Amino acid sequence: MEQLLLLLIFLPLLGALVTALSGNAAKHVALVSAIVSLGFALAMVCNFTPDASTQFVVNYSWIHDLGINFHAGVDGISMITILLTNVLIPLIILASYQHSYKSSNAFFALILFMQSGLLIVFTALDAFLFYIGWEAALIPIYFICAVWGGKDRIKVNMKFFVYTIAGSLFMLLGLIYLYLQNPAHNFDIQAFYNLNLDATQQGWIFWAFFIAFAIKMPVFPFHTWQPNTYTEAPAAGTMLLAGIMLKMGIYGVIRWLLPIVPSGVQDWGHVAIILSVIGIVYASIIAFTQKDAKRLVAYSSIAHVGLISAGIFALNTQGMQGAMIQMLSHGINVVGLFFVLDIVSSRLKTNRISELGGIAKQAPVLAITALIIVLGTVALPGTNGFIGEFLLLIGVYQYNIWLAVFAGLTIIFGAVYMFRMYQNIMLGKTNDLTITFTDVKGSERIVLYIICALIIVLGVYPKPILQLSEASVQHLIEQVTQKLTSVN
Amino acid sequence: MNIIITITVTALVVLYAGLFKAKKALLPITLIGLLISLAFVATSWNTNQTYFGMMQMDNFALAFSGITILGTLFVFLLTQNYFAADSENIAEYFTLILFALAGIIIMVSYKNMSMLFIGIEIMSVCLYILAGIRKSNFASNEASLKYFLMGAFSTGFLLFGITLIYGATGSFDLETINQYLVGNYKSISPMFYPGVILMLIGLSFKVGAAPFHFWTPDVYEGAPTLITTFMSTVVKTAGFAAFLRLFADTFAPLHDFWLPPLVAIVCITLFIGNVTALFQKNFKRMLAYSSISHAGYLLFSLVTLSANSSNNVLVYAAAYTFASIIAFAVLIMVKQKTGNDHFDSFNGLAKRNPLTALVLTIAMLSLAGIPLTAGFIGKYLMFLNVMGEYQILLVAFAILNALVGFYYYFKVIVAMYFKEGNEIELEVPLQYKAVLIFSVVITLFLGVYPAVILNLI
Amino acid sequence: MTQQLQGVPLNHYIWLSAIIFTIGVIGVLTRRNAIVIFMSVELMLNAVNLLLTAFSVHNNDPSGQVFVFFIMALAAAEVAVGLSIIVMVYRNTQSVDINVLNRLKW
Amino acid sequence: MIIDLVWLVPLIPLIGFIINGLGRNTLSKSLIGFIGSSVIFVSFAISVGIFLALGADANKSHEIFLFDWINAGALHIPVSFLVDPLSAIMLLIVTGVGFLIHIYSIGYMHSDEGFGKFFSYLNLFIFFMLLLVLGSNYIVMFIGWEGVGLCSYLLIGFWYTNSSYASAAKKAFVMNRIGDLGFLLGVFFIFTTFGSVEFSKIFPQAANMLPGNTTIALIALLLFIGACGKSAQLPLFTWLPDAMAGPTPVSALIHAATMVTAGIYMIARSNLIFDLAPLIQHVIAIVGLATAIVAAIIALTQTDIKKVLAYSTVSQLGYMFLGLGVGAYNGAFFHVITHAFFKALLFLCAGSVIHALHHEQDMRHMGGLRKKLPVTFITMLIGTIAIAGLPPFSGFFSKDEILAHVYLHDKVMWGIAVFGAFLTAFYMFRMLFLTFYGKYRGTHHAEEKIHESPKSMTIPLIVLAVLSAVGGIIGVPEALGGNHWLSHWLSPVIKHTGESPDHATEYILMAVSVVGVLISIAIAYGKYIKQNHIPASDEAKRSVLANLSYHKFYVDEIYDALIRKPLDAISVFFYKIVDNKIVDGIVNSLGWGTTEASKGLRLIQSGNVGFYIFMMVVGIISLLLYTYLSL
Amino acid sequence: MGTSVFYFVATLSVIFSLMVIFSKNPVHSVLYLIVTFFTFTVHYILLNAQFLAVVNFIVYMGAIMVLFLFVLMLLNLNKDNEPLKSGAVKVVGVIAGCCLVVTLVGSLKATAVSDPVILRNPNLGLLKNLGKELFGPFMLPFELSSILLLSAMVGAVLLTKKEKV
Repeated sequence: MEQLLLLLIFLPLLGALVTALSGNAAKHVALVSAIVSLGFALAMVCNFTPDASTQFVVNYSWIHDLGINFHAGVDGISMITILLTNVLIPLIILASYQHSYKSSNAFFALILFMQSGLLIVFTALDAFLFYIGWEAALIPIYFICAVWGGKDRIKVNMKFFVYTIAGSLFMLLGLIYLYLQNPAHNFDIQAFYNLNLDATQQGWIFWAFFIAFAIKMPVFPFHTWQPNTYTEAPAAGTMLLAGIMLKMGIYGVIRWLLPIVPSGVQDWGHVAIILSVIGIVYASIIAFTQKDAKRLVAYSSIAHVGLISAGIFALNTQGMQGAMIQMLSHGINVVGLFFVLDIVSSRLKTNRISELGGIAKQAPVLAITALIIVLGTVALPGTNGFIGEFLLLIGVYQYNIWLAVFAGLTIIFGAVYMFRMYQNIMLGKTNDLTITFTDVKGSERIVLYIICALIIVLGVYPKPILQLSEASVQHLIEQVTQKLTSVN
Repeated sequence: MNIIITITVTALVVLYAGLFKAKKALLPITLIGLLISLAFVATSWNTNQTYFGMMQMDNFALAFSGITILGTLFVFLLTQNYFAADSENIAEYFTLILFALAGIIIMVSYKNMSMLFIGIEIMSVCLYILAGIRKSNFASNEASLKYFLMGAFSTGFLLFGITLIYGATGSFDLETINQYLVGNYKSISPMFYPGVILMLIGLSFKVGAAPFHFWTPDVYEGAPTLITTFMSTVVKTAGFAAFLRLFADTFAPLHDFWLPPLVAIVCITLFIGNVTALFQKNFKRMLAYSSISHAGYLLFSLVTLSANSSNNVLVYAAAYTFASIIAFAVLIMVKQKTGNDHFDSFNGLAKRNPLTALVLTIAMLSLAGIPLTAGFIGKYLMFLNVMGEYQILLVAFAILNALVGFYYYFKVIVAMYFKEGNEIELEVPLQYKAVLIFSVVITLFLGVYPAVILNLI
Repeated sequence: MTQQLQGVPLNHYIWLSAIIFTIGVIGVLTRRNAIVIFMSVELMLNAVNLLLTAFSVHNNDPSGQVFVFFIMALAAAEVAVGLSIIVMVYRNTQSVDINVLNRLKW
Repeated sequence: MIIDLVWLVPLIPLIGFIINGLGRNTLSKSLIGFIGSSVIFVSFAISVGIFLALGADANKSHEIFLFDWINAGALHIPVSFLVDPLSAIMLLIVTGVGFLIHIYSIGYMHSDEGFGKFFSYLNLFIFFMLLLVLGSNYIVMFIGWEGVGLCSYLLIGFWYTNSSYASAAKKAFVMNRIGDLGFLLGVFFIFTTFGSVEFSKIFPQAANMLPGNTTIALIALLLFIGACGKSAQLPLFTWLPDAMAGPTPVSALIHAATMVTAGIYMIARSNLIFDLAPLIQHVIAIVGLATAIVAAIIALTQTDIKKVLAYSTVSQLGYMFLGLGVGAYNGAFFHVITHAFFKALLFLCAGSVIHALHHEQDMRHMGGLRKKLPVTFITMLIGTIAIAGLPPFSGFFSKDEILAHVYLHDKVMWGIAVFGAFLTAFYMFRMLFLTFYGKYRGTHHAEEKIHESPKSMTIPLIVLAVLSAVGGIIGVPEALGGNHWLSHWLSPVIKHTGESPDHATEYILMAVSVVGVLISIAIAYGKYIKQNHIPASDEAKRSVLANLSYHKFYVDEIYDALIRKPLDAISVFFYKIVDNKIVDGIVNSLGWGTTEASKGLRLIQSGNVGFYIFMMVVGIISLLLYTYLSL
Repeated sequence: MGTSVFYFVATLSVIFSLMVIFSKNPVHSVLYLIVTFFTFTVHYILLNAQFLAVVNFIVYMGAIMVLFLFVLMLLNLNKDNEPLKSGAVKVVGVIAGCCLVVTLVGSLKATAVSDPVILRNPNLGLLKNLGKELFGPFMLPFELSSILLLSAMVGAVLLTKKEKV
């Protein structure tokens, strides 16, 4: 069974190599590779026992002298993120079919390379391995965004890159500190969990980690790289960033922050949660008046991620489970949104809301699927977004009522800006520009249908997903609370 | 000993071969000589021989010898078509480089201050000359004279330091000095302390640490690129080996004394190196500043003395050497095509030369310290080492500087991939190909599986 | 005679050397002629030589004097190289003024 | 047992939605109409079966578990349905009225190109409404709650190419969402207080609690806020009049008969909780009363036939809330039922008029249609009388029940409420007179084309007219010799119901209201038939009060100025100043600062050897100074 | 007489070395430098380091200084046409130098080593003794310094040779 995990991690790498060498057929090769990966991921889900244990564990000595092992495994929490990655990557590749990128082999190879990095992040049980994956996922996306991006891409991406890496370097600092504290001198996650750090140490570690994760997610006020980067990146890059990459930050908090420094979370978690909630309201309000649809969605993503982050720091089952399912849902929804915007902009060469309108008349299929995606995003019950937001809000609510009230504003504000955007793009009269719009077909249609199907299926029957992570989440929370009570 | 003899003899043979106009034979002879000395390095591994009480060929010395010889080998491979255009005195250049290498071998294996001095001076004198071999080139002249004047000046301080230490201990032998320190820990002669500081200054000059770094950018820029390659890789590595031998072993008992000035030097070096590099328009000059900043990281190994210090320097130096060689090799090719070494010359390079661009990218990632390249492992070891003593603020400062580093290392990547430019197509000679491939393989291999090198010394 | 002269305190030698060394440094700092700067460097080296000899005598150890010998060898080598560099520069610039050397900067 | 098949009731409309949705462009209109209506009819039939079965069953509360939806820690949310008298009777209304309106729509929407889409949306609406009604916990109810909001959005914006319609749709959704947040927070409170969101676990616990509990009060308040949004109460009522942008059957079904009454349904469902929060009940009563009066005043001067009806709906909903507030759950729910009949009828009649006049909605351009549209006229007359509250039409009974309870509760409120009822009678008859009496005021050309609506439209009108007329029979009070079947029927759900006044008082109250209504009608008659008064054009000058009424108390403008504009301004401020200048500015200035430092620092490298050496000497001196000081 | 010879010669050394750096004409500087070196030779003799005295005399005064003079003449620099640094620079230079000497000597705590320099072995500086040392323990550096000289030779030739180009 453990070979399955190795296959899962390294198959994309192989795929990337083959893709890079396959010239014009690159996209097909990449798609095949991604689908096979998805197959493996599904096989893994089938073989996964939904309890709190870590399964499919591989543990090889890697750099023995530094206590670094290739130690990876999967529990319910990882399973969700693996699923997310492997479901979205084929969609993103398929979504890129409509473009003819220059040197597309490099483009698709980078996507697959990034997939490997992401999977390492999501399965690593060794902090060093985690860090390697963390950075390995960053380089490809930097190149994807900076080579194939918009006209302001160089400056914007440099900022994105340096900003992110600033965070991760501080995380590295924290990791080294933990390593030195660890009497066994290794990076094993379990050893980190077992450390007994005092509150001050935990506070410092908390911030070193939190800033790294907060930048990645991003949480207010570390978010300013994000709207520009999303706007300038090519569609696939935006989807990767928003759909999967920011989950690295969330996953990091769950896996590497909460259980390692519970006292730090106890002391500083409220700051994190308040920042998250500020981010929700702040980003939502900013989204109201955005003129560029991509930027609007970017800000909406900050709001949504703020809620996820707040739910995690609430430290209860509901919030955590909400975060789990919302990671998946947000990934699907935001990929959907960006894909719709990409379809629009690749046809009309603009994403300015004021220039659009009346597309629904020209492209009913696009309009309906876009509506479903928007509904998922605004968390209409019956769509995937609701499950997540409901659980998150109830989680935050149990932490603090007023925070929940402010966080809850997202369901109002989300409706305001999302429907405003939808209305101005899709509804109303067609104008000279949009009259030329043709409805989606082929690969576009497949992607949209899959996304809509996922939105509804997850919304109506989320139980399998929730079950997948429930035991692990419970275990995690027990672990944290136990550690806290044993300290106090 | 065999190593020095081989190198010196090779140098002499080359010199004579030059006399007899056997130009074609020069490179093969040199390479064979270097390979033989590499073989000697390999065979004397773990033997730990001492020669005349003056040289100690322990694994430390051998490892650094290996790296410097390998680096020199690569530099020689890069000489293809390089000197031919300017001069017919190739044999002399080769000889001087080999002499410098001999000095370097002495520097990494000395056991006596006199050897250190002789080694440093052999190397320096050769470099003074080598920096100026473009005789009609004003920049080369300037580099040479600047290097010479400042080098001679700093030698004075180094000697004064040696003298004071001699005055305090009555010996030039490192072991004796060390025993003196251990034995009279409470009553060390007051002359010893300024001696240590003056030696610190002298060696800081040689490795280009601030505020004694001023020669570095000018000389690196003015000297012929190939010589710059040699200086910034092999010479720098040797400087650190010398530094380490003295401070990590001999002066180790006085660690508390020389630590604060060292930390100050580290901080200034990191700051000046990184921040000044940021604004450079010239790739070569940027690499010069980057080499200053790397000197800062390398000095980290002395901040915390541990069993791993020297090995950490080895790893870092290896990472830095091979990445720099790639950078300079590509720079040489670009300069031959475009005539200048500005960042603009790299614009759009990736379009016509995807593989070269990829290799240079990996080199830059390694210099910047991105995981899965050797540079990351090097930086990581340095940070780890210093964090061991919980000098967290220092590491945090270094991390901030590393961050600045990403900016300027990525400038060339940005130029190659994202900017439109004159679509030059580089001609990559076979030997360059070999150097690039070897270096990149080493860079990646050390990045992915550094275990091979971690416990070398 | 030598026997009589002995008894000069060591620190006076140190003083002397330090002063002459510093005079050399001041020369390097204040002069613009490369050759004079170089001469100042020689002054610094000689100060070191003197001190080494004094220590050698004080410690009753010949190795100090041997070291002086090496320094002299270096001085000779350095002079040869240094002067040839200066000559080379002079050929190009018609000057030995170090302030002319400021094209490489920033 | 048929009750166990209750899941079929919502499922069948869902199937209809899927079929119509997928086949909207391929199936023929008649087939779509047939499928759309027949699925509702099947649901209705099953509902009737359930209703009868429940009546026969001793156990009045059946919970039908379908599947687990969300499980997270202590939180269990199953998808399960609750069949009890309250939901059973709502099922009848939703499917029954819904079916009639489907039938009506076949005729009304016949020439619309979005025919298939329309029916699929309607089916979807019925599905969600049934979910709302049937849900055995607050979350399933919430699914329906938001789902109907979605359908409302879709149907208001049905003609989306008109961007003001699309805006109205968005407004409806957003305003609903404001309420929904309250609802959701209320659910959170419920969850933390009772440890569950299921009715069957909450209400038994609540029954044991004492009134005046703060938590319960908060829960009640939050739920009420939710209800305010959905049922268009002050201050969240402005979306409903705007919602008239949708096709008229939609107005009838969603914005009159069913969805907007969801708030009342929800409060009636949670009556145990509200009983524990007398303060909140009081608030509800006041809000309801205020809404009733304000909406009635606005309705007085409206000229759009649908707007009049819309404000009348808001006003009637206000009465229902007033009833809830004074504890007359039965009365409020009774009014929900009768209102469903007569308001659906009124809207459909209005639709029929609009249909006949080719989408003319302004009453100033109507008149004299009595002869041309006889069926519509008669049915509309019945509806108007019903809403005006003249016996024995249905509205009389339900409204009087509420008023009677209000009277017991607070005399002043009763006075205001009765005055509101008079206003109702006035504006309703004003509408009727302006539409059907006098002379036709449209163009001559248009007049010739006026014709009675097709059968598919008139039959539902007739059925609803009959229901409006006799519907009151289910709640005839004892004072009038009835036994109030409804309150008996609902007694398993609504345990506590306000005390009824004694018969004598009740007679007096009835008399007052009937007389008042008659006088109102007379005034309307005098003004609009005798004097032939026609409402002034938009620009005409009005008295202050009339102006306020005509411009809907400027509520929209106030919202605009108080909420929307400041929010937009804050948004721009946040974006341009806070985000770009401050937050990003700090980040950028770090980069900028480094670059500037670089610019400055590189100047040290002046190229001058003398300077270099000087700097080195400075370094040396400082290091030696350190040595000197450290020894 | 005592140790006064030392102080006399030391004063001369300081004076002449100051003359070296302050005389405007480089040729004068060289001449003063020769005198300075001569005083150093005297110091060596005073310390009984006869070999060094001789070598110093030959190598420095004989070879190195002549080379300097030769180059000066060759380049025709025997005029005091050196553009002097501004006064401020000089002052700063001198101040820096003073600071240097103060800190240098201060850090030595030179007063702490006040024991007199006493020649314990009169043969210490004699050729025989040094020869033993040089060809004994210091043979390796001695031999290696040949590389130094050789490379200097090669370099000097290389740099001063005119290219044919």
